[in-house]
Amino acid sequence: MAGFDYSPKVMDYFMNPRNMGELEDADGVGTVGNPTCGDVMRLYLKIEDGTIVDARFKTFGCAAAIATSSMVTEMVVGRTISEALEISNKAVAEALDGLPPVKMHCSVLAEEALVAAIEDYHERSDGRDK
Amino acid sequence: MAGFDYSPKVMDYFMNPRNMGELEDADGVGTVGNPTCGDVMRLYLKIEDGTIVDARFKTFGCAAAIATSSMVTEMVVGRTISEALEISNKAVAEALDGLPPVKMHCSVLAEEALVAAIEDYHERSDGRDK
Amino acid sequence: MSVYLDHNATTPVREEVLETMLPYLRTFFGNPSSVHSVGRQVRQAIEEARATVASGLGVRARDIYFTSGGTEANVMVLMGATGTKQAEQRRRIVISSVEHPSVLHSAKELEKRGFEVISLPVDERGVVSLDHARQAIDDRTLLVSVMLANNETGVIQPVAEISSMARAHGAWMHSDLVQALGKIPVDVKGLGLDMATVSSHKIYGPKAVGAVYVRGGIRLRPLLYGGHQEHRVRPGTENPAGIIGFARAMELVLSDMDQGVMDRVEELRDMLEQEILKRIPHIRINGGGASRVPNTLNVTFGFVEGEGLALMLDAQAIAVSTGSACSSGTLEPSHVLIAMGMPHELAHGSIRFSLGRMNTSEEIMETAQKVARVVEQLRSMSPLYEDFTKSGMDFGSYLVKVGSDDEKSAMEE
Amino acid sequence: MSVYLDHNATTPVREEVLETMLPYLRTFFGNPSSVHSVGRQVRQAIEEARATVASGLGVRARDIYFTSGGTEANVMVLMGATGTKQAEQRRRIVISSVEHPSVLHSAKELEKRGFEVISLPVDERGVVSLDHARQAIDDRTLLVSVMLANNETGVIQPVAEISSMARAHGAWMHSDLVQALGKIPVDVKGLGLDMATVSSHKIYGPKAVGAVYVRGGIRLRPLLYGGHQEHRVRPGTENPAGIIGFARAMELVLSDMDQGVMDRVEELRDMLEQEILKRIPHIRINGGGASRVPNTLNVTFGFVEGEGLALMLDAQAIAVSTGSACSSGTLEPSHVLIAMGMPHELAHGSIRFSLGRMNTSEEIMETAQKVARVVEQLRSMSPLYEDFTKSGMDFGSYLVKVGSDDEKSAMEE
Ligand SMILES: Cc1ncc(COP(=O)(O)O)c(C=O)c1O
Ligand SMILES: Cc1ncc(COP(=O)(O)O)c(C=O)c1O
Repeated sequence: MAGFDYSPKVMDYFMNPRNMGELEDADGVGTVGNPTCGDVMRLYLKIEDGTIVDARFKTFGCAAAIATSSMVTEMVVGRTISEALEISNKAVAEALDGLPPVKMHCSVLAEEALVAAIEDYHERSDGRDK
Repeated sequence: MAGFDYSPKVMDYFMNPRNMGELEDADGVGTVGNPTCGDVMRLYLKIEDGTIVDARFKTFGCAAAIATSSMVTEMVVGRTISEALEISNKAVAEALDGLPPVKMHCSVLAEEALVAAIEDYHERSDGRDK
Repeated sequence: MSVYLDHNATTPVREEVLETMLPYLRTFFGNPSSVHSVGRQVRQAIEEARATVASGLGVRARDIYFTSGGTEANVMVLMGATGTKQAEQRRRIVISSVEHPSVLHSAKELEKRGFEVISLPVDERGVVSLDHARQAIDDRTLLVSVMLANNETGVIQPVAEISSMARAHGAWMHSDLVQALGKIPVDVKGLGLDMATVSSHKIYGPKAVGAVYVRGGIRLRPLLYGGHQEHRVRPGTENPAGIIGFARAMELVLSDMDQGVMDRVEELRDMLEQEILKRIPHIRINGGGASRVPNTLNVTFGFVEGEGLALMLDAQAIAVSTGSACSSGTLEPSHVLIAMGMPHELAHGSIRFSLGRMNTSEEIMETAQKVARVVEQLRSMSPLYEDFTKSGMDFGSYLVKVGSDDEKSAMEE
Repeated sequence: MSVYLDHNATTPVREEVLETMLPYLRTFFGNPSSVHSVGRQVRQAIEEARATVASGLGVRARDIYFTSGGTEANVMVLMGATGTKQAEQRRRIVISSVEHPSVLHSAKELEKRGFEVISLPVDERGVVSLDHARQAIDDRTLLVSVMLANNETGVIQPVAEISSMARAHGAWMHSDLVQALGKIPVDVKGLGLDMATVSSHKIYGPKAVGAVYVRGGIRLRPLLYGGHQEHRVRPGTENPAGIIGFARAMELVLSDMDQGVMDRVEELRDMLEQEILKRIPHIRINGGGASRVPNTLNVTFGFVEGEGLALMLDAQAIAVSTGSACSSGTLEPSHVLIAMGMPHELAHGSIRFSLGRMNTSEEIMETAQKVARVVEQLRSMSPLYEDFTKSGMDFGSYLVKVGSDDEKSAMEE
């Protein structure tokens, strides 16, 4: 770590993470990453009529991992599922005023967590439809 | 040079050389060394009844070269020729409280200059005898 | 002011040390190689510093060469030894798996250049295996390099024992003393060392100065070429202020140790360990079962990641490290903890507390409280902790499970 | 106080420079690699220093790597370039015969390791021969290294011309800028350099700090292995105070130059030259026919030996050098003067006067007087002078005679 410096915004989202915690009645939950690599992100989504109305996260990982997952929860609320799926890892990183190169994989992980949670939502609703 | 330090005695004999100069009526003169190597010593001896009664030197060379040649002029005066020939380069170096290792060759040169001057004396007297 | 608990990364320069340095930054500025007295007086001060450093290590002044730090000293030994005549016959280098990166990465480079490198494993306490050493060190061995104290865990290695194995086979023995110096007595002769490394900025001296001891008779191939400085073993214009400060720091740190400063530091370290154990569940003290230098405490906090923990503590004015500062800049977990058999997940959650002479018991109590609070906060964020609490497992069985997960994922690679 | 005329050996640290260093020896002591803010603030200061040094040289900050000095920087370039992929095809290194020992001796080592080294001759003014350069630099050439200003004579080399030859053949061009920086404008891009060396203690900064510029895209094999510092190109805990002082010194020396400080120094140097020529017969100004940096005057005094002269002057509080300080400790006469075709006898009698920003015209007059007196005194001791005066020769014919003697003795060897 270090050898780089986080932007003030990364530090803010790390120190004061928005939307941290569990969503008991989540409609979709996605967990990605590997504790062996030092990062695990779990994203909880509440979805109504195809729109994300609430989001929470839990993350085991470095400051960048915590900040990106927090940021992604902020970015998705109010969007439709298809809009949410358009959020790229770069957009997450940019919303945090950038990430150090060695930490860009955290934003990838955040994007993946979002996709996984949405997939989980689809699976569950498929299950319910059947 | 440097990387070593001269003893105070070397510095004294360098800064205030004893017996510096020419002996106009020398009985033996020896010049040794090579300007290419940075050291040339010339020793002038006045010899009476087989005893050295006066000595002078001129030296082109470093502080150690000047100090050793000055020291050798002091050491020989009052000695017989055979006594003088017993003065070793080590004795000259010791009389100066030692020389840095890289400068020991100066004391060798001083010994050689003495031998050369005595040889010159012998040659001259041989010539006179003939 | 923050509570500084990262003395293994670096120490502040003591005021007494700085005072000896300043004249060599102001008045005595000559080049020590110069023929004139402006330079000669600096040369003399360097030679006095050399004598001081040598006597602190119990060796001869002429066997001490000043370097730009511990890294350069270690690399000089490894690269230098392999450039000698002896290296034509002896192609094996033996190191430990918990060496500083300057030794590890030099060895890796030597492997590329055709040497056989054997890296001795450590047990779960972090102690180098003597059995493995006995097997590895043979008549083809050129150099054995085992550190005296590890920078991350503080664990002290059986250097004297390994050194006699090296001697029995005619191999050279080197030890990186950087983290031992000033913390425990260091006796170069008693340890049977042919070469040794020390660094100034770990003992309250200035940064970017160190020294290597090379026993007379060994002629390493130099790393640098140039002027005649340091007998051509280490050319380049010297760092007089740095060297003089280093020597003074060495004198002071050794006299401090005589006066019991390290005993007090040890009490504080033990207090920190107890307070953390008391307050925080699901943790492990790394190297706790071995003898350690008195100032170092390395703790794994289950379910949290080290960088986040260190940064949260930093925001609360507690400075600690997640491992060796030098291997930071990477995403790899500590090679030292991995070598001790710790699963990657847990290695990621480790923090090194390294105390110094100025720490107080108030600071220690404050640290323990803040660590407990921050660990709790991060665990509340951790999906791993959520899963653990829901599973109803105890931490012991969790460790076993994580360990076997780790082996599986290693096998998949 | 003595008259210090040895600024090419080293310079005093400016008070303004020391002031920027002190906080990094006192307050901001963290390890720049640490994750906490005690370390991060030091990291930031180092990065600012890097930007300053880079902008002083007109290059990008990320192409600057800090080193332990000019020697290490030069060795990094020579050893590093020969550890690259390019070096598998290109086996020739071209240097000049008047390079600093750190380049010369690295090249000698590379010759042992199987590279072909071509050392370009200089003419009697000390200027590298462009004809020889043209012949030497070919498509098998890996690296060309020619200094911008020579440390002993101050002679400025045609680096831009040689650099375009290197470029035409796809060879890398390096220049040792150590003695040029702060004395003449240095434009790394304009000179077409791929790599360059600078050193802090020659520009009123602290000793044992330097930097190497390596154009982005070139990946030298490192000399040191260890942590991730300086992007692994130069591992080892950094020297923050040194680096920050170096950057400040660079700013100041460049702004001094803009403000005409070097013009004043040049006037003093020319005055010293004139006063010496006026007072002392049988001398030669070395490099006088070439363009020189404004502060350097190298004089051969016939019939006297340099060390004695320098020590006598030292006793009278005049500090000068007999050549490069770094090659002292040897009994060899200056390789630079020998390369210029000077007979050994005369090379032994050469003195370098190198002026600095604080010298005054009073000091210069005092120096000229004392030099005249001491030369006279040493000539009165010199058997060579005795022979010369008795011979009735003039100095011109003497030089010719000594020159042919020298060739003869060289042939006898
Ligand atoms: C055990 C050990 N060896 C070597 C070093 C390297 O020393 P330096 O920081 O002076 O390069 C360190 C410090 O990082 C260390 O802890
Ligand atoms: C031309 C030149 N290059 C390189 C160096 C070496 O620099 P440093 O003294 O910082 O090792 C010097 C100084 O001695 C020099 O004059």
